[in-house]
Amino acid sequence: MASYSELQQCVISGDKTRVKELTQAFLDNGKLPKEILDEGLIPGMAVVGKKFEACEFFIPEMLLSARALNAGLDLLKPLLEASDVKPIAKVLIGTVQGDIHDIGKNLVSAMLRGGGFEVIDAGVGVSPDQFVELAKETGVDIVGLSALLTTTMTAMKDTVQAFESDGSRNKIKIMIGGAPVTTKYAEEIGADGYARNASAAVEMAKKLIGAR
Amino acid sequence: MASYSELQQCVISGDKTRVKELTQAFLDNGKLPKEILDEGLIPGMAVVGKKFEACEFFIPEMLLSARALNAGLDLLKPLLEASDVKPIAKVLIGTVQGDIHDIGKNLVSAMLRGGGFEVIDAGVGVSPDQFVELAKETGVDIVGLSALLTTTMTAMKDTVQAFESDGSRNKIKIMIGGAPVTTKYAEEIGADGYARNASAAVEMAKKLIGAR
Amino acid sequence: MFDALAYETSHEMGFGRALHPLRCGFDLVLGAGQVFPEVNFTLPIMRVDKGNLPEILEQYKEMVSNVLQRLAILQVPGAVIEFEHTPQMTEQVDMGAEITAQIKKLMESYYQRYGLKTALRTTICDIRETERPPKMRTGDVVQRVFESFRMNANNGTDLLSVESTGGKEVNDRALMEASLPGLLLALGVLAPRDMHFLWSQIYNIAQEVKVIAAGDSACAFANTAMILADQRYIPNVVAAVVRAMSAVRSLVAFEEGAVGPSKDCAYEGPVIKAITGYPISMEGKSAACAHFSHLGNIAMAVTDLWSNESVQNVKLLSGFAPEVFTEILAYDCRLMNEALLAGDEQALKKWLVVSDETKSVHALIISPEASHRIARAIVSEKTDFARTRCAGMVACGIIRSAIRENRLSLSEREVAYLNRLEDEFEKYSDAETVLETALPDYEDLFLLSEYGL
Amino acid sequence: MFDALAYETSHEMGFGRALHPLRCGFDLVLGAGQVFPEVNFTLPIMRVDKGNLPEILEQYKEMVSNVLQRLAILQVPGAVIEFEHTPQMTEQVDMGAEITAQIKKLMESYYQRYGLKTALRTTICDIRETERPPKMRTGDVVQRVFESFRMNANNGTDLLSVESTGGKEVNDRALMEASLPGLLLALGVLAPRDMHFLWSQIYNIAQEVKVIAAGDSACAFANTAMILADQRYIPNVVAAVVRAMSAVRSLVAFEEGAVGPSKDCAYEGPVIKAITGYPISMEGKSAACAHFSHLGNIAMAVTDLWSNESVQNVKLLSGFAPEVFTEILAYDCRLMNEALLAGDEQALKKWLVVSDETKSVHALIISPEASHRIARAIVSEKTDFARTRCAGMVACGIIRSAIRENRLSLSEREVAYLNRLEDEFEKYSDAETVLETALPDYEDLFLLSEYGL
Ligand SMILES: [Zn+2]
Ligand SMILES: [Zn+2]
Ligand SMILES: [Zn+2]
Repeated sequence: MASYSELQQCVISGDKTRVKELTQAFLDNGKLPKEILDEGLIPGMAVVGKKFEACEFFIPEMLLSARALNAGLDLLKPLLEASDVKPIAKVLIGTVQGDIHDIGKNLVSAMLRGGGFEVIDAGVGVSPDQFVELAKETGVDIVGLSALLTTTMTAMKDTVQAFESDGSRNKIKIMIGGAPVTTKYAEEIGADGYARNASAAVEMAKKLIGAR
Repeated sequence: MASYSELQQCVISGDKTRVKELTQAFLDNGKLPKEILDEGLIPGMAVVGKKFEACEFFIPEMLLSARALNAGLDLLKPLLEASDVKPIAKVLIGTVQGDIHDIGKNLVSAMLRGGGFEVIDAGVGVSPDQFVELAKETGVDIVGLSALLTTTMTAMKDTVQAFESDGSRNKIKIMIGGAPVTTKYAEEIGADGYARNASAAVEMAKKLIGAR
Repeated sequence: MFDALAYETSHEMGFGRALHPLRCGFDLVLGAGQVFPEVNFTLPIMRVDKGNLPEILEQYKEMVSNVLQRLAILQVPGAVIEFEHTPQMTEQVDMGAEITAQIKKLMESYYQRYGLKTALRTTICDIRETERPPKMRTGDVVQRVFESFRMNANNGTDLLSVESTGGKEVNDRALMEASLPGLLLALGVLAPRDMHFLWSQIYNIAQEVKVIAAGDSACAFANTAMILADQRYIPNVVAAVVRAMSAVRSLVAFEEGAVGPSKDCAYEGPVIKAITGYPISMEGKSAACAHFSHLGNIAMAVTDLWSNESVQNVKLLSGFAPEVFTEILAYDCRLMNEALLAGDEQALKKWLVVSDETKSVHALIISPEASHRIARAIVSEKTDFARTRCAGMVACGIIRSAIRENRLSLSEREVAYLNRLEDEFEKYSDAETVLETALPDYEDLFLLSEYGL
Repeated sequence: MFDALAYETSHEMGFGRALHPLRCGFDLVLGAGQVFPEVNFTLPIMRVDKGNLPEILEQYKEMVSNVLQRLAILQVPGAVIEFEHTPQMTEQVDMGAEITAQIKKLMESYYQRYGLKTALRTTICDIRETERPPKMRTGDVVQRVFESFRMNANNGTDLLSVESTGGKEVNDRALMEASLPGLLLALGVLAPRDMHFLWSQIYNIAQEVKVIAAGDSACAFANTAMILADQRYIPNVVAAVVRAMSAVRSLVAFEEGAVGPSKDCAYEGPVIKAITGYPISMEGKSAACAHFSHLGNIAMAVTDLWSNESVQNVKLLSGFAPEVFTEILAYDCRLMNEALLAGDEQALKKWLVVSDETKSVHALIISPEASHRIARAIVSEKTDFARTRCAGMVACGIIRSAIRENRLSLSEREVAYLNRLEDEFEKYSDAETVLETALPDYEDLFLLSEYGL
């Protein structure tokens, strides 16, 4: 039978087909879903994250790994949910109202997925009310707001306030980012965190989840 | 007997001795102090202001005129006060706590004097409490605060608050200026006006007096 | 379709001189022996809607007055002012047009009082990408974009520009996956098709209102790629090759009637100039306020306008940032103009090039020589797809030679990507193969019919 | 006392090369064939007191890290980092010293990780002028200033500087009155006396701690004058003549043992370099963040360091302002260094000079040629007073010739002031006459004993 280290390697090399096969094989051999996750998939993805930090991986490699990871997760998820193990934190992400830039947001999504988060992408030009609605529907833990323009940063403030008015502000953590955004602005508008780039966004999301 | 137009000319050319002589001569001839002021000295100084605006005068010429004006005023003031005519508005000016730049402040003082104001110069590194005390002692209409450093602008805010706490904020108008200062900052800290340079400071002081 | 080069060698190209100088605005002539600043600015952190239009107008008045005053004080012989729409200013058509009118009025008053020669570029925002998948040809938004071009032109714009986004939805994903079929689909098929559609109409509007169709920028494609590479998300070689490929879609604007100056952030400018002979605008070190880059000096080498890209209206110690960057641009231009006056601009051009050329692949690929080689490759092909592919292949060749000659050092994993790109360029030799391969991976992102397919 | 010139002609002077190169900091050599950035920065709007020292340290950490990172990314061959005290940082001695230590540590880590060569200049604030009339030699504050020099030197400063203010109290009033006796009292009598007092002690501290006594700046005198003239408060010719006169008091630092690099804002730098052969620092277009000027390019002509003067830590679109200006300086230096490498720096120098030289009297007076003539006049005289007066007279002569040769155009009322200055220079030929005439008008401002009189 294959080892967990082989499963990890397949996640790292982004071999989706093989990850699926191996995961199924572990299950067929009676391994617990949580063990396959904790010993195989997660450690593999952790190596990917480290390789990215060490500038050994680019985003394309990371995306391949994330897809491989998901191929395994798809098999495990129903079983994990049945056993009441919450697999992973959820993030709702979107570009705020009036702003149509999305590659930054997409990059953060990719990095978050690579970091083991489940990401719901709300798209661009998302209104405060839409954020509130979607957060409720999807039951996310974190909401990430992106803005690339000085003239749309104010929509971040509006969005934070919409969560306040709705009474659901305390159920989620809000993080913000984008070229003109600063830590100071995050503090000013009452967001929980600011990330200066996509890697920092993953760090911040982990921190916010820890602080939940 | 000399004409008011001659008196005006002497103010403009900065001839201190002659202004004194002429003012005395008008008084001796039974002219009312208010008339000498309104027909001779003030219109003369107004021309100086216009010449400065038109870039025909530099500060040195303006200072000479201001001194000539004062030579005449010194004779008229006691008489005007006796007749209950308030001659001129008073401005207290100073560089805020922690800041030692003073040429900007001196320039504003010179321009204000040229503009017909009485100026009390509190010097540099003036604490909020000192401003409040001095304003009370001298009964000024306007307080002008100068700061040249981003790190001393906060002392402007402290000074405005000191007037608030003291309860004398409504008795005076506060204007601020200096390289890093903006209109927006004036609004933020609750000052009544911002001037981007010394000429603008005179305009602003006039506006604030009008708004008294 | 351009099938020959305007300049036979890259040596003939230089800053401040274009084969076809362009008269525009208040008595300004571009590319006739002088380089002028192109000054850009944007609002500080504030809301943009009709409710606060007075405040917005006040901000623009302050920015433009400060900029014009600084230009006058420094006796600058001429300048282009760029007004770049935020999405709302195109979306709410009369808002953008009103700002344009106000800016032009200020420019006119400075022209009359000080003889300050200026022209106004208005860059409309390509809001078609608001919807996903985007409606590029049908629907209300498209009509609003054209209406915005027309109204801004009517209100005083001299130079019409846009940073259009046809194909961007595919390019974004292809970049993140470093997928050549995806890039060829985006840059070789979709983007040029949209450019033909868009610029034929912009040209009609320009003709109608008697203003100038200036040009587009591959900013959303190639600058996005460069910034991603700079943050180590994607390989630098991929970004450099995308830069070369993207010149083809930008060239389409000129095929449809644009005459320059091309956009400041279009680093494909030297390629455009080599082919068309029209004046271009570039940005480098003095646009560090908007983005850092490896192109600080080399971007200056053959430009006719020198820009700061964008800076928000915040106070620095001397004054507000737009005025600060105006002064910096003005002195940069003074230096270039002195070299031109001395007839010795080739020396300055050379230092500008060598100072950056071999320090990064991004600089290498926009050097006058590389740009000229890419331009030659482009005009040698007959279809937009073939041109795009060929531009990319030549870019690979330029990088490969630089490595071989030890003029450029690249990491092993960068070289691995270069190898892969070279192999894949061979493999995807026609549009059909690309469509076949790439469609399944990208068809959720766009509508074929919106590209006339 | 220097009685000869280091350079026989202004032609021999150039950027990036000094007769006496200077080794300092982490392996940096100034004036040995390359120009380096000198990067400056200051806090955003915030309080400075011990209560928020953690926040202040955080700000400096952010600024310095950003700057060093940008220098490393751009492969800059070396740089000077300037840390300029606010009054509180000198006043509360260990506050300034702690910031110095933190900055130096960051520089060291970049030197070790990336081989980034840097040196740290700390500019102490001359807080002696807090009291009026100022206590220049006696009292607590003076001792605190020297203590600050010593502690900052001990904590890692490589280059000690100050923008000292002896005589400023008189100069300020003399400028506003355009009074030559006042200016001669300030610049010819008081300022040099204070410089001897101050710099002999700074030199002792530097020797003791084994750091470098770098130099002073006439900022408080000549730059104040230039800015007043720029706002049309005083005549430009007065400011230009004050510039020349002020070089004498700045030279005193070097007579007392300073060896450069002189301060960035000291536009008397070329005069200092002509006399001493030590490397200098200058600022021009890329210091537009701190002040506008007419010296954007010409200031570069013979410099060894190129500075942005100061910018507060505010966010622009690309990054924080200190990092933005680091990039601009880096590319400016790259260009100069390419010209040096090509051995053709004289061409670049010439364009830099002619681009500004005749557009304003401020530029005219700091040109290499004018600076060299002023330098020659200075070394031809034997006392500080005679040197100051002579420098002023030669400045008048330079302006007069430029008008006569139609190279400079000045308004009538500017020329009237030039006439008056020339007449008055004749009249006030010795220190005694000046003291006699000026004392009554200025004695309320200063204490004779504080100047050893
Ligand atoms: Zn752009
Ligand atoms: Zn200074
Ligand atoms: Zn400095």
